[in-house]
Amino acid sequence: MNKATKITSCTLGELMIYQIALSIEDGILAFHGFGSPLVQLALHLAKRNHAPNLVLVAGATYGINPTPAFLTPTTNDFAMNRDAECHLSIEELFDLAASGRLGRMFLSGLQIDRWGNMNVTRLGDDDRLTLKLPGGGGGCNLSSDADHVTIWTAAHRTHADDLGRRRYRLVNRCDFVTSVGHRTAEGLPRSSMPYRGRGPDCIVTDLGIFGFNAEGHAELRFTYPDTNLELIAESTEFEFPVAANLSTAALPEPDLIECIRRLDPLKIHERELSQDDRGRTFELDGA
Amino acid sequence: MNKATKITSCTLGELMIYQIALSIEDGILAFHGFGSPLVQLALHLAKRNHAPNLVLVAGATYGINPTPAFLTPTTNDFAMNRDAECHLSIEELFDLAASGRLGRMFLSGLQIDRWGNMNVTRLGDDDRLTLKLPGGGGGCNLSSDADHVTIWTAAHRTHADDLGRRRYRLVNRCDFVTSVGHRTAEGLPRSSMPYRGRGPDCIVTDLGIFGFNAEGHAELRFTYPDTNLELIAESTEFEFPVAANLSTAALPEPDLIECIRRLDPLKIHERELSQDDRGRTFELDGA
Amino acid sequence: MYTQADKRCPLTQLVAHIHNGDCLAIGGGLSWREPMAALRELIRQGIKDLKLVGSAHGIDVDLLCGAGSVASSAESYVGFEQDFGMALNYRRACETGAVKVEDNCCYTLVQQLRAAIQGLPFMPIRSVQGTDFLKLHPEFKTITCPFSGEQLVLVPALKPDVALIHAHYADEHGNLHIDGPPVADILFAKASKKVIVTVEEIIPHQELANKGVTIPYFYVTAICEVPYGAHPTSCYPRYAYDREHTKHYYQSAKSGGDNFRDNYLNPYIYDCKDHASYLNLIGGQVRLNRLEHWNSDIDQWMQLYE
Amino acid sequence: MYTQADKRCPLTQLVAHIHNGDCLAIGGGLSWREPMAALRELIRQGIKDLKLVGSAHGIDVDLLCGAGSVASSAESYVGFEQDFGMALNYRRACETGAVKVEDNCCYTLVQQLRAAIQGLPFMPIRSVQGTDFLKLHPEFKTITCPFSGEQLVLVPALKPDVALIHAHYADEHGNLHIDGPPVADILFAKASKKVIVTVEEIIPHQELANKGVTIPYFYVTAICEVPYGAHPTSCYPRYAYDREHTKHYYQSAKSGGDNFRDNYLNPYIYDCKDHASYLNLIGGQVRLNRLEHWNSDIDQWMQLYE
Repeated sequence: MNKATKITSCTLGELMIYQIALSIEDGILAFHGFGSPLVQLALHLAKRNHAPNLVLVAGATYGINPTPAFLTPTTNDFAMNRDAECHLSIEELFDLAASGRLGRMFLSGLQIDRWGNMNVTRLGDDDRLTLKLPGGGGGCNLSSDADHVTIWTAAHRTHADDLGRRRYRLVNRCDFVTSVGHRTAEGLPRSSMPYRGRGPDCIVTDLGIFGFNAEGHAELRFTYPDTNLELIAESTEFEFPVAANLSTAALPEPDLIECIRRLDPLKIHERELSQDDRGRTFELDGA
Repeated sequence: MNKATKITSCTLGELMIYQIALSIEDGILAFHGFGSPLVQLALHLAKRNHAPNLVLVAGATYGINPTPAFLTPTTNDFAMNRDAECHLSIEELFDLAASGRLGRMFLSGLQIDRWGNMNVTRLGDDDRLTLKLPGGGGGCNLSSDADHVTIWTAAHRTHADDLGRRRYRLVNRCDFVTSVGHRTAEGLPRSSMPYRGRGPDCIVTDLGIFGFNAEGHAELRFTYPDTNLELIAESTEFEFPVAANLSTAALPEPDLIECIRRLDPLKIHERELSQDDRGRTFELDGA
Repeated sequence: MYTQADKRCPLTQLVAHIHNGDCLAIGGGLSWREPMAALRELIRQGIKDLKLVGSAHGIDVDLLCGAGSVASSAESYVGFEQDFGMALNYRRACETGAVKVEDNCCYTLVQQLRAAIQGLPFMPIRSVQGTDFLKLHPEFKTITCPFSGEQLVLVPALKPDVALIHAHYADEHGNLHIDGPPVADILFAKASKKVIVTVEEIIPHQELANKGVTIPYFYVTAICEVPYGAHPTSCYPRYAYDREHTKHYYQSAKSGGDNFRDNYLNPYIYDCKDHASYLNLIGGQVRLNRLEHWNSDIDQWMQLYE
Repeated sequence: MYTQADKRCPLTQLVAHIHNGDCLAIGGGLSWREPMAALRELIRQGIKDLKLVGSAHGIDVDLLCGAGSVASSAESYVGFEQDFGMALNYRRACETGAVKVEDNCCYTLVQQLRAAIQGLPFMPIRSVQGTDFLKLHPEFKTITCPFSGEQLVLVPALKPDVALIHAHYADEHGNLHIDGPPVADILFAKASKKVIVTVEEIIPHQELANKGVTIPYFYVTAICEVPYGAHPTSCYPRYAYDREHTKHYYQSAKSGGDNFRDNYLNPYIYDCKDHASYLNLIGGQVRLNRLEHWNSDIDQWMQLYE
């Protein structure tokens, strides 16, 4: 990237990466799993920005604090693990979570309900499988064990078909609960379970950002410069409360945007976005 | 050692090492623990003799198939671990035992009862500790988990005091059951417990060798050239059956004796023997 | 306890340790160090009805599903991440019911393997309850913890019939060295009844010991030297992931089951008499050189992903 | 999660992490890599009522018992093997009731630490039942296995307040490298609330990474460079076990508790203001050189044991 070019806008992907990064506290241990370039970049951004003492565990390699040569499209790659400070084994990472030492995990789903339950296992009834999804890796375990969970999806926006029907990402009910949020598959409150973790505290989407209210229900907190409540409601199957101080999400500073672009020269993270969303850009304040 | 010197006799220590070695099957995994030079030498002898495929796990270092520089008086020493082929961790060794993959373990006790239960924890009643012993390491676990157990002691012989009292090593009852044989501390048969292993199958002492009968009771099978049934009975607190084919234990061949002497140039194994027993020697057949 | 002095055997013989209906644990993870040459041989041998267990996988499981070798899958993930997305043969096989869906989760798998390794009937776990995995796994039980009063899930021991692993190095005795993330391979090796291993290279013991023994020999049933045995997945630092070939694979799978047979299974597996023929077909030493020289400069490395 | 960039501190400060009444796990084993310099400092600081947990130990536990620092011992073995036999200060302290006897077994300890590491209230185990250890540990429970119907013992999680370890190398961030058997140190480090470490040498991270990270930094609370910090136990390959000093120690202990104080505790601990003074007293560089040159030839090595 030409350093002389002044950065005056950011892309949707960069905004989402920044917002996911903001959910990451300094001094915690966090793990980015696999198949999640937006999250991988968010962790590296956080580590280089406000969370220098983050213990960054790279998904699939379990390397700690690596400095990737570049972001690769498949996670278990030496490029992602370059210069890792030390390594965990698969069992050690999950033990850390189970003993309450994984500060934050990042999970997504093809279906996400109002309580933050998610499905990445299968669509259809118990009796009739209509779509087999890839599966959740360790998401089921970590949704219970990680202290906090950041949910993200780049496919919140729905489009009505000719009959006005929509296939929602944010749904009334998950066909299968792969990872648990603030209500179990049986509808019990999270607090009735002996989980270590406190559940999801935000959902970063391509349209805005939800928090969770005291009942554990998703609550809209931020829109983006090109979205609003109505648009978000239209793409969300369930009704949701709106924070009193609903506002527009902050955009990343130019140096952070530059950092993201340096980390991902192949623009792997754009593969998480729809074709249309790859064109969304936001003018920075100072521009 | 001068190779030209023809070996015409063996010591008690060498006989015991040989007899312990004979209990070791080829192709199994066996562990010698710590503080047990007679057993350490027996394992190395077996590996070099009839059990080349023995997986020899060195006590304390958990090195596999090392070739010790020389036997040291303390077990967790690099000399004992020299050129180990690979290594286990403490948990891996015990996992192997717990999953039924430790073929044989070697245990001793300050008290040994007729069922092969042993005490290396404490003398005295539950209420009054009269002698604190060093403790059993992992013997308690391994007495349950190892497929077979060889018991050994170099202090079977008792001497009556002025009042004719003896402090037996082979006792009627252990003050504390550190490791379990064929009856539990509560007197239940071993078969009532979900142990992996089948319990002790021999006791090699300074006076002779016991097996265990179908009931799990120690039964005298071999005397030594300088011992007999009466002598052994005198030093044993409990009564014991005698094998129909009671005979004299075989002595090691000269090359095996030479091997032992090469492995233990500091004669560490003699520290297990009483001062008197260090002088006991047996003429070899061909001598 | 596998203690024979020399565990080398031909690939055909190695793979013949796997029987129809076996529970098979495949080593590696995602696009990293999959025992692909052995899997191709497994398909050539017509081994069927496999019950797969594992964590995060991709082309290995998808290929077996595409060849009709699989009866059930208890993997935690099967896909191509953000690279190509869904695993299409796997998806088809699950959706038609050819493969029974028994998805598991990574830590649940770890705990089940640990139970086997520790000779225990089960291991406890806090998670899983509250999700729908309990429906897929009626064998899991819940108890009230006698210490804490909490409800815990007990997951039963899992002892695969065979673990199939691709490693960097072995010595003749079967000691293994894996460079980089072992993923679940060490757990698989300890928990499984048989452990069969292809390696890039068999080297003298002392050389292996200097590198470090990742898995001790006595767990290992048999080994076979199969250079490039992980292709098209990576075996860093020896060679990178062959994304180009994987793309070709993916597009063959995308065109439907029959086309996948014609365009991929037949040429690359059934019509290849052995691993050498396969390596020729995928581009021979020219292509392999390119994958081996990933580290010559960073631009060249990046080009492998374009 | 200990994440500060620089974890170095003086020995006095390192040891001050241990408080009266703490449950303390001491690293190393038998005559190998005991954190002796830190234990001497602990005694100088008058820290008391320690609850010791561990596997097979010797002079470390015996010394603490001789100094009156211990309230209870749940070690699996405390002694000097066939070298000197019983640990006399330990024995005296147990027999007078000064130290409560709570002997444990190696695997039971492993399983209890694993429960803590995995965040579980307990771990199951087959052994222990049928022995008298259940009397010493009324906190163990038995259950009927819901899978197998067998009776299993459940041993509760053990989370020591402090793990005290002596390692070969650390970097400033607290990553540790241990050469040779780690014994239970890795388990202790993962299970304990605080992990304090003396090392032979603090080296740059890259150098440490090349040797291999045995324990990742985030488990480690604080580190201190204390060369010869394991003396008189060994820290191979840097130096061998000082049998001669240990013999002197043992003979002091043999002559009774008061004599032990006069002949050992006073000169070697209370009257030494620091570790450097101790090293001078035990024979300074001449003696240390001899221990360091164990590997120069085998006869010289053997002489260290005579």
